[in-house]
This record gives sequence, structure tokens and C-alpha cells, in this order.
Amino acid sequence: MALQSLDIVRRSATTTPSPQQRQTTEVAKLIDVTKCIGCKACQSACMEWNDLREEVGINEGSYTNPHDLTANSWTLMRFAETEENGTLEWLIRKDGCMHCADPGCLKACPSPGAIIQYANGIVDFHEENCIGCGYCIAGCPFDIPRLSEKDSKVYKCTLCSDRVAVGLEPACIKACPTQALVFGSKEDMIEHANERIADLKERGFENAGLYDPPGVGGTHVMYVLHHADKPELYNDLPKDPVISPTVGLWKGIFKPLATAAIFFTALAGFFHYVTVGPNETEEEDEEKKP
Amino acid sequence: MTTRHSPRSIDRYSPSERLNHWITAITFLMLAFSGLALFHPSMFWFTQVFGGPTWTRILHPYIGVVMFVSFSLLAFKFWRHNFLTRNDIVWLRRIGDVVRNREEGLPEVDRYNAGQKLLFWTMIGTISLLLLTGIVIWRPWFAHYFPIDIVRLALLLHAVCAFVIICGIIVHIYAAIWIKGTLGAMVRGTVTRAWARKHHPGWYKQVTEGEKH
Amino acid sequence: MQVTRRQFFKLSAATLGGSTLTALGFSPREALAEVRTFKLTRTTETRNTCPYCSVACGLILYSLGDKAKNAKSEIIHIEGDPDHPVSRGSLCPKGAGLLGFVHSETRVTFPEYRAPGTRKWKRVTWDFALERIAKLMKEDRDRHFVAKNDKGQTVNRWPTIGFLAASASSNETGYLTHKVLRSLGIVALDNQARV
Amino acid sequence: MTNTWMDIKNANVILVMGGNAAEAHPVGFKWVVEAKAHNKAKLIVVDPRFNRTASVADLYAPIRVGTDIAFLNGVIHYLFEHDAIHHEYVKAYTNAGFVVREDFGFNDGLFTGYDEKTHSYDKSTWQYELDEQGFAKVDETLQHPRCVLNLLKQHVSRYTVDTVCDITGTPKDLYLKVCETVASTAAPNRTLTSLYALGWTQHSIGSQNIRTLAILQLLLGNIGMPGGGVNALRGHSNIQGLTDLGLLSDQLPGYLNLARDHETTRAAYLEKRTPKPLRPGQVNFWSNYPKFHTSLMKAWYGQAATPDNDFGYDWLPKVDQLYDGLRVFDLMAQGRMTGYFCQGFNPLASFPNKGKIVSALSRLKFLVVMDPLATETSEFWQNHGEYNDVKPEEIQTEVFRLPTTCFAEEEGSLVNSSRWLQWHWKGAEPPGQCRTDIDIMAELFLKIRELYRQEGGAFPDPILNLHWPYRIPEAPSAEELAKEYNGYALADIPDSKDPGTVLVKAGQQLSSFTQLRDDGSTACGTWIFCGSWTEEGNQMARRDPTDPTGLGIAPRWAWAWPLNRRILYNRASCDPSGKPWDERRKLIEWDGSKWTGLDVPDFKVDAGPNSGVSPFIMTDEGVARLFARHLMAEGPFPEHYEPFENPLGTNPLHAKVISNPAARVFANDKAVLGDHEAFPYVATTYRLTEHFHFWTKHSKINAPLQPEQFVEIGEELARELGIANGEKVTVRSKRGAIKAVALVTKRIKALKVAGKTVHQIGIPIHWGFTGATRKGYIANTLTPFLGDANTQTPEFKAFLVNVEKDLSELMPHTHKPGETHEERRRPEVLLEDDEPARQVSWLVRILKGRTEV
Repeated sequence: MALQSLDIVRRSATTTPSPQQRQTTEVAKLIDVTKCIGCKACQSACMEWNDLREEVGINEGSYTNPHDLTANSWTLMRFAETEENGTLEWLIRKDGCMHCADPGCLKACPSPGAIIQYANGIVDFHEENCIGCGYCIAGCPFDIPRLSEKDSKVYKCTLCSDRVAVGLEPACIKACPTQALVFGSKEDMIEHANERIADLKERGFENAGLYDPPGVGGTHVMYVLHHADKPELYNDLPKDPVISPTVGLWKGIFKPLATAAIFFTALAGFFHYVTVGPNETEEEDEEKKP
Repeated sequence: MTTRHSPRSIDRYSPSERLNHWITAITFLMLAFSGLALFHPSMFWFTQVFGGPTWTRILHPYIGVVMFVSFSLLAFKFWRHNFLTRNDIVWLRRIGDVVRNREEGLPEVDRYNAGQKLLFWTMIGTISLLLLTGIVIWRPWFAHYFPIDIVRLALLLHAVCAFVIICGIIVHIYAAIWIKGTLGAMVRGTVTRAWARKHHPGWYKQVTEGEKH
Repeated sequence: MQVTRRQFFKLSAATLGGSTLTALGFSPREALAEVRTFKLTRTTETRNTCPYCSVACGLILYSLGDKAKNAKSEIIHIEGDPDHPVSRGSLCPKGAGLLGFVHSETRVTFPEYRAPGTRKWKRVTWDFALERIAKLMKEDRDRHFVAKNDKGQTVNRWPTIGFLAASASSNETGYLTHKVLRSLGIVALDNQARV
Repeated sequence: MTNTWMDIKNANVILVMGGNAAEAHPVGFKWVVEAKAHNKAKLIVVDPRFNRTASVADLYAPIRVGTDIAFLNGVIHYLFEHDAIHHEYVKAYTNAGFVVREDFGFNDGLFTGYDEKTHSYDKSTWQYELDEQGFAKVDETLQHPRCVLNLLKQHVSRYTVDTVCDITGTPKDLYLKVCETVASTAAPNRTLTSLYALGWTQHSIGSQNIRTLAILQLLLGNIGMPGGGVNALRGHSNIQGLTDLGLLSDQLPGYLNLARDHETTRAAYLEKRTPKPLRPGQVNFWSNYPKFHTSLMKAWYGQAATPDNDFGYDWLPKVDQLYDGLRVFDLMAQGRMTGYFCQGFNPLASFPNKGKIVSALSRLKFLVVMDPLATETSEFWQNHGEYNDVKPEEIQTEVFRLPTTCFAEEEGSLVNSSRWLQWHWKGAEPPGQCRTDIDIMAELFLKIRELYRQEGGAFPDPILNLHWPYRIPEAPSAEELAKEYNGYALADIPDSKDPGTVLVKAGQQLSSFTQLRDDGSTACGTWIFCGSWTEEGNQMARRDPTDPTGLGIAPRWAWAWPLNRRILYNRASCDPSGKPWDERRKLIEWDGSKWTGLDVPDFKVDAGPNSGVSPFIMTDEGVARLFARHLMAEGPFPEHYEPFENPLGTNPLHAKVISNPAARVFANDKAVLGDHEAFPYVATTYRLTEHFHFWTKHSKINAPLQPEQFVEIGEELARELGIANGEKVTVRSKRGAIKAVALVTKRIKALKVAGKTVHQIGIPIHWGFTGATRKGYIANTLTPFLGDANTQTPEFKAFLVNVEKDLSELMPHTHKPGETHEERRRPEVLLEDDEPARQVSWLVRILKGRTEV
């Protein structure tokens, strides 16, 4: 399908704007950690829908299996036991791509069309354009993209862009037994989150809150947390994530400036040659040899 | 360097040095183009030269290692001729005249003038840094051994050093075209005596020292 | 099978999208930016129940082909049934991973026999297996059948054969199994309710 | 379950004890989370481990395994102390006022009538005092010292808060909070629902655990109420169905049971099972027993079953004792069993004391395994290294492994935990030569019948006369079988109310078990399933999910037994005068001439309020039993008895009687019971949410979610033994040892019990030596081979172990991102015919362009 048929807000390594005239609703996934029972139905459903099979690893003394996001596991339940808030708590967080409004991966990617941000907010990897350089891994503030050993392409949660494109909800959200995962327009999700936060505050979680970090322009995957003031409790969910300044510098103004500088250096040489002219050694210099 | 000098020309570079130089040059050019392709989208089309974007990303680091090896041979051969002397400082201060082809009254230049020496040391600095940062960001082999902040820093440094060295080499190439006869030195290995006397009097004296007749 | 309302919309949407483009001569030069094609567009839906726990979540099995005779219906995806009042489309990690069970590499697909004392399986035919089992059972029933107990009361039981019935098989299987086993006089009968 | 899954959302308090609903029934748990979100419900979890149900609970209380009765008796005591009783409900709907015989009593751990030698009770004293017409005496004022309520009050008076906390190890403050929250549901408009499973049933005192909860719910008036009830979360998808179909040693379909040896005539058999009412005017539904039994015999033997041969009474076997799984494997171990069938069952992994199971199976003449997967049981004779160290040449058992279809490749119905019969359709052809279980059983039966026709043999009559009306004898269709167990009329059935009209014509499907007759004019395979396939067609295939009032009842979705009743005992949701206890949750009401409402009334439709007919129509008293008379093996009231392997070596309440006096323990199993000196730590086995027993380890999707066997050890114990997280440890019981990764966690706390510190170890069960996960030990290598006194369910949940570091393993190792664990990959055990995976060198992969450069 050509570009027009899909509403793309941003395309990696493309300095000209993509077709984005239409205003479509922005979708969002809400992960309500307070309702999550860590059952990994989302991990199963994600692997099954996307035809992925993870390697059977070993148990390192944790419920988090596999141990980390991989090219085969695009979402992962991270378990953390803490007694910081008085009683024992088992904080379980569904890790995966946050689909940022200002995606670090897309900013870092050098290959045109490898990373696409649709108007509905989904940030999707198009592996056929991915060259496997891994810049996006450096660009992402949440350490999500994973390089596959088999084909050196980078993979991450696509928020089931194929299902959402035909109007279905993502596979993990449909599977979630306790409605810890909810899908809909971003406004609805924020509204739903506020209701949940009100209920949580009644149950004694004063710091319950919504995790929608402004540092990356807000995300299309948001959390409702018991302790929104200490997100690092949840297996170090970044407190206020931003695209790292190093990457900002590297991919920011330095790029066009350096390109121009190189071009002008070459041009300066040519202009110098044309004006000052070459530096020759005349014949008589030959003769004057003693 | 006991070389045979014909009446009109002097040997400046031996065939092995020239070969070494041109390997470094060619690999550098490939690196520059493939690197720039990944540097800015406007130049992404360079990747077609290397057989597609993925091959560009695959080849770049390997060529980088080859260039580093050949450059280090080169550097090992010439580092003795590149110590900055007082004359070089004076030469630099009068860079305005140099650029306007007014060479009278310039201090005596040895085998390499101050510009070339400066370029030499910047190349040593940047290329070794390029190798180091290059390994840190080399996927899929080494990058995952390094924490993500190091990788980010390496990416930035790699880009900055590349920018510096590319500008340097553009000046280097232009200088060869600008000063007629220089290219011959690296292509055929010989320069005219007049060229040597005009551009590198110090070096000329040393080389022709043995020929008293 | 009449095409339900849901399927009709799905069919028309997909074919319309694909056909108009090619009709207008827009055969796309290269895949610039498109999502993965929706893999369930023309699959056949069958309603089923998860075999694992007793919540019995509703399932939709998506199988290849449209039930044409020459297409072997292979299940390519299993999803929750949104109409099911208890599960409402959701599944647990086991249910969501059912495809892994249906296509498991360790599925037994032909009868196997192990002779006493040997170290390996031997592949056999159904006839060999069932005939031999029937003979072994008749032999043992004739020898160990207890018509009367030591007090002379008619008991008609066959205590030397045991049977563990599957608590994941259907009621119909359970009913027929029970009917057959009791007619043979088997009393050592159990199922997972015991553990 | 008495109620439905969706009904849980109506609860005000949810007690998850003796089960781990969030992990074992995650989608069912949706409704607990709904209750919390939309009904302001409180979730209480009482479990030895802080499990994933506790992670979303409002209140978690740790408990020592095997002390649930002490915990709950303490709560009942708390209810009496704080008068948190639903008095009107208890007085009208339970046997609180019934007067018990004078010679009944309990002292020092034993009820009256105990016989030391046979380990059983003479229960004649556990009855009511009867008046002259044979009805039980009832003291309406509840003052009589020997009325049930006072006896119960006196029985639980010993369970003070301190005594209970001392036995269970639960901290006092948490215990009081639990009691307080539970007590709050005594109010008519608040209900508590209990979700329990194997955590309660897999004990030597299992059945009494559930009895205690039932008493608690009756005192709080929660039975029959939406959001209330006693909800057993059954395990397998059709375990409820197979229990209903009676696939147990001494059972027949529909909870009828086989005759005992001494019941030589059918009349004697029926007389004992047709109870006389103990109160006047009660429904006492079991009085219809003869109708159910005759209809069953007509379904099984058709024309051959006639009144003069007592409907084939002698064609069914009689039982002299219960041949439950434990006894059968014990007989097998003694070499007294010839053959054994495992139809979709993996006893090597799921029965206790794996060592005994292996030796038992090895003494069989033949074993038949019918399963879609390669199970451990089918390969018990193969040497799988440390995980199954046997000598194949010494095992003379013939083993047949028959491939069966899985759920997606066959049609039929399953009964879920809340008694819904749901039909499912076939989605694909089975792979290879797989056949359905029906086809295998049918063909096996036909082959045996053929042998008997040709050669004759021992008592061929029941085989030759079995009614086999199926169009394709080798492949009876699911539809034919469903119609058979639903039941059909053999002759025109007149309507008993006005004899002129015909209720059901001959050959038609019956629509209710009230149409069954005992004169042989009706045939019905399972009376409680009558109504599942009526003349209107397959009720089990109905798919209308509408829930008219949002109370969580979808009456037109599939079909629930009995008669599509969704909440049992729903008459008890109204007070005696017919007014619902809680208007917001009105289920049924009396409209002047009959009971109507959302759910099918679980009652005599035309027995109005104050008609004296009580809601519990299945009991001969008509009311619910706080006092269980002779129906329980170890006593009419629940009493705390320690597990057979317990950390104290005594019973704090009565040292003379430590464990369940009525439990049956074979001599050779008693000999291998460990004591707390040699095995100081308490262990319990359980399930994880990522795996279903030993089944999902064959799935490539579930295997990575829990790849390797581990045991959970509390931080205090780990520190004491110097065990680091991720290290391998050896867990040893008297019966065997397993090796697993140690998962050191804060979620298991050491408990203070009777002045001692008791550590508890958690052992998930899901690993074995076949399937996609890493090879592991069968967890049941450790468990004791003894069961509950009533049901013989093995005591998997409470036994003693010792834990040691396994030094053969590498030191603990923290994972670095992107690491591939090559150096930590444990060598897989290679069978003789497994070729080791071929290692392709990096260069070869490069030249073939297969690897990434």
C-alpha cells in the first residue's frame, strides 16, 4: 500500500514531512499495575499472535522469564518484591515499548522508513528497511529495542499495528484476564485511569497516579501505579525519562551543521583554486639550480 | 633513506609507502561515504554504492579495521618527520601568505610543513578514537558488552571525530591538487627538484646532502 | 456454513482494500510503509472451549482454508471468544498458548508399543494394538473375574484391571467410557477428581 | 461451585483460602477484580506463600500448611463471641435447633464410637433424638444444651485467638483483621464468597476443611445468595463433568453409587438409598433414587433390562471396598493388578511418592496410555538419567501408547466449575493417526464383545447385553451419546397431575428429570444432565450471553445442571416469608402462585412462603447441616488434626490424637513417614499460572515462561543455610530427593508456631523428563502416600523435607543484558537414541551466508 493510505506522522531518517493531513484518534494502551496478577497471558498472546517462539532459558531465581526483552519476547512481566511501603508488596510490571509521542528510536534511526510513527500514536518497526545498526537501541530512553541474532534486525512491541489497522484491539489486551490492560483512545484511557486512581486512593494508596512521562512528549502506553512517586520500585521504570542529551546532541542540530560544513569545506577548496589558483613551480626555478 | 636521485627529480615516497598510503586513502573514502550515508538522510543514497543499506552497515566496521591497520603502519613510518618545530609555529602564523601562494620569507620547511604535521596528529587522534568508539558501537558483535550510556557517548564521539577527519582529509586532498606536483609525489613517488626546493627546502637540503659534486 | 455477519464485513473489507488499488494501476513499487497483513482475513472460525482449567473460557479457533474439501484445515491461531459471558474474550497464559499444545513437537501421532524388557518404542498399527489389548483383557477377565465373594454373595467384579479416566475429555467420552468399563465389571476406576 | 463465575462480582468480601485463584483460574479471577473495582469488595488471601492472588489482595495473612480448620474454627468462635450471626437464616434454614442424641460427645480429640483397631468410628451416636413418628426433635428456642448450635458453640470454644495463632503461626493483628472483615458479612445485605481449590482438598483432613467453610457460610447466611456460596474452583476442564458422570470407583452416573457386596437384591440396594424425611413435609429429593437408577439401567441395557431380572441389577459389579487411586497403586505394587489404563492422565507425575508408582507400574503385565502427548507415565520404563533412573531390561511391562485427538479435533461438551455444560465444535483434522477416545473405547469394546461371542468366557451377559444403538458402532457420535445421557421416553409418559394428557411421547427426548419413571418406561444415562438435549435441540450449544439484570446470570448461555439452575439453594436468598434478604440482589420471588425470577428456583415451585418447606431440598432434614451426622468419616463437627508429617510432633489441642484418626494409611506408607528431627522444614506443592500440571511444558509458548524447576525458600531460611538466589539445592524427604533452583524470596516468612520457628518451602510441580521445558525431577518424588479420610485425595499440601546446597552447581550469577547463558547451559540428559545437537562452526555458517557478519 502506498504512503497515502496510512496516516504517518513521522518516518525515520526522512527530513521532509510525511502525509499527515488527516486527524485520526490517538489510541493508547493503559497498563493498570494494580489489577495485574502477573499471569503472563499477555506474553503468551503476544508470542502466539506474532508467531514468535522464545528460547527455553534457565531459571535464574526469578519469576521473570525470559530474563529480559528479546527479539522473540516483545513484552515481559518484571517482578519486584519490596517492603518499602510498610507491608510486603509484589510489584509486577508489564515491560515493553511505550510508543512515545517523541520516539528516541525514530530520532536515532539512520535508515529511511525503518521506523514509522502513525497518526494513531503507534511507533512501528519495519524490519525490511532495518539495517541492523542498533542506533535505536541507543536512542530509546526505556531500553526496549532488541537486536535479533538470527537476522540482525531490531524488534519490539508493535502495539499490534496489524490488528489495530483493521479495527481490532491488540492481542495482549484482548487476552488480559483482569482488565489490567485496557485499550482505546488516549482520552478514554486517561479518564479510565483517573477513575482507577480515585479507587486506589480510597484503598490507601495516596500516591497512586498515572505514568505518562512528559519528557518524551507523553506515551501511548501508560501505567497506573500504586506508587507513582517512586516508579523505580517497579524494576527501575525511569523516573522522568527523556531522550538522552548525548543522543539529542548527536541527532540534533549537529547533523545538518556538520553536513553543511563538510560540503562547504569542499566548496571552499574549489573556490580557493578558482581564485588564488594553483601553486606551480616554474621552469626557471628548474634552471636556477646551482 | 638512500635513494637514487635523477638529475631532475628526487624520490620522495617508496613504492610500499605509496601503496600503504593509497590503501588507507581508498578505505578512508569508502568509510567516509558509507559513514556519511548513515550520518544524514540526504546522503543515504551512497548506500547503493555498497550494495544496499544493510551491506553498508556490515562493511563499514570491517573496512574501518583495515584502514586503522594500514594507517597505523603509515603513522609508524612517518611519525619522526612530524614533530612540530619553532619554524612551524611561525609558518602557521603566516598562514595567510601561504594560502595566497606568497612563499617568500617563510621559514624553512622540513619534510612536512606545519599544516601537514597538524593533520598528521589529528589523524592519529581521530582515527584511533574512531576505532575505539567504532568497536563500542559495533553491532552485533561488541555493542552489547557496553552499558548504554557508553554506547551513546561513543556514537556521538564517532560522529564528531569522523566530521573532523573528513574535513581534514578534504583539505589534504585539496592541498595535493593546489600544490602542483604533490600528487606526483604520491603517485610516482618522485618530485621535481624545483618543487622540493620551493616547498620543502629543509628536506631538499637533507636529501641532496650526499650528492656533492 | 452460513457466513455470519462478522465474517461478511471482514471478507469485504480486505478484498475491497486490495482490489481497488491494483485496479487503479497502483501496483505499489515497493513496500514503503504498511502494517503486517491481517492474517485472519479468510480463515474459518470455530467455537471451542479451553481444555485446561474449569473456568472453561470460550475460544475461537482460526483454521486455514474455507472448509474446501481439498484444503486440510490447520489451526493457525487461537483467540478468546468475546461473546463468552465468563471470559469475555480474555485468556490466561495457558489458554493463550494453546497453539503450542495443538502443534506440540511431542504430540504422539501413531500407535507405539514397547515389548517387555526392551529399551525403545516400536511403531505399530491400530489393529495390532487394539487386538492385543482386547486379547490381554479377555484373558485376564476370564482368569480373575470374581463372580461370588467368599461369603457366596454375587458380586460380578473384575478387580485386576484399573482405569484412570481423563478429566479433560468430553462428557460423551466419559459417558461411553463409564458404560463400557462397568459392563466389563471394572471397579478400580478413577479420574483426576481423586487428586 | 454453588454459584457462577460472574456472580463473584456481587460479593462484598472474597476469601481466597485453600486455593490460589489468580494463578490457577486467572480468567475466573477477573470477577474478583470486578468485585473490587465496582463493588468496593475486600479481597482476603490466607496462604502459606504471598502468591500472585495476594499481590492484588487488600489483606494477606500467612498460615502454616494443614492448619486451616484451626484458623476457621477460630473465626467461627469469633462470630459467636461477637454475635456476628445471621440469626433468622440460621434458625430457619439450618439444623441449628435439631437436638442431638445424649450419648454423642467429643473429648480429648475423639468423638464417641472410635474403634482403635479399624481406625474408624461407629457413628450410631452421631444422630438426632427422634420423636415417635421418627422425625428429629427440634428446639425452636435454641436453648436446649444438646441442640446443634450450642454443641457447635461449645465445640469451637477451645479455638480462642491465642490458641489459633499459636497453631497456625498467623500474626495476631492480621488474624483479628480477617475475623473482623469476615464477620461484617453477617448482615443480610453483605455476602462473602469463598474461592478454594486443592489448597484445602489435598490434605488428610481435606473434606473437613470444606465442611468448616460451609458452617461459616451458613452462620453468616451466605449460601444461596448472589455473591455468596461455597465455590470450589475445579481443576480440569471437565473434572466436574466426569465427577457428575460418576467415573469413580464406587459411583454411577448422577451421584448414584454401586451396590455393596451385602446388598444382594435390588430392593435392599434401593431401600438403603431412598432416605425417609427427618422433618415433616420436606422435599427430600433423593427419594426419587429408584427412578434415576431404573432409567440408567434402561439406558445401558435397553430391552434386556426388564423388571423380572431386576433391570440387570447383577450385571453391574458390586464393591467390597473403595478402589481409589492410592489403593489401586498399592495393590499394583504388591503385583495384584494385571493391566492399567491411563486415558489422558499422567499418574507417574501426579500421584504421590513417585518411587512407589514406578515400582508399581513395573509389576504390571500391560499398561495402556491414551494421550495426545508423550507423557512421563508412558516412558516410566526408559532411563532418563537422574530424573528417572530405572533399568529397562528389568521392567517386563508391555506398554501401548495410543495417540488421541485433542480438544480442537473433536466435538462434545464439557462441564465447567459452575455446572455449565458447554458444547464445542471441531476445528481441524487430527494429526497423523490420532483417534478420538470415543472411537478407541468403542472399538476396544466391540473387539472384546466379539471375542466373547466367539469364545464365551466368564460372565459374558453384561457385555453381550450392553445397549449399543449407535449408527456407526466403531464411532458413536457425540450427538447420539449426548441424547442418550439426556434421556428419552420408551413409552408415552402420562402427566401425573392429570393422567389424561401425555407428557412425553415414546422416543422423544425428556426435558426434566421430574419426567423419569421407575417402571422402565424412561431411559436416562445421567439424570442430573436431563434437559441438556431436549426436543428443542442441543441446549448445551446455546450462545446467548445476555445477563438480564447484570447480576452475573446468563440463563440462555449453554445449560447448567440441574435444570439450568445457575445458583444453587437460591430459595435461601429469600427469608421464610419470601422477601429477598437483599433487595438489590433479588434472585427469585413468590408471585402469589409460584416461585419465579431470574434463575430457575431451586425449590418446589408451588410451595409458597411459610409453607414449612425448607430450601435445602436434597437433604432429608430439608435444612442445611451444621451437624453432619454420619456423613463424614472423622466427625460431624470439624476438629483440627495435624498433617501426618508435621513440624511439632504433637497436636497442641490434644496430644493423644495428633493426626486424622479416621484416615487410612497403608502399613508400608506409614513406614516411610519422616519426622521433624530428620526433616525440619514444612513443604507444600502447588501450581504456577504459566503451566497446567505436566501438560503445558509440551508447549513452546509456555515453556519459556517458566523454563526450569525451582523451589521457593524464605529469606530467613536461605540466610540460615547459606543458599544464594539462583543456586541449585537438593530437597529431600523420607521418600526421595529432587534437585532444583532455589528462588530466595521475601514472600515466605518463617512462622512462630507453639514456641518454635517453622520454615516453609514451596515446591511447584510442573516439570518432568518429557516436553519442551528443561528436564526436571517429578515433584511428587517427595510427597507422602496417604489421603483424606473421606475422598482419599492424597496429602500433597503438607509434608516434611530437608534442604541442602547442591555443590555440584556453579556459583550464583546475575544476568547481563543480551547474555546467552552459554557458560551456564546445563548439559541436557542424552537418551541412547538422542543424537547430540550438531555444532556448526562459525566459519561454515559464514560461508553458507547463514550467519550475520
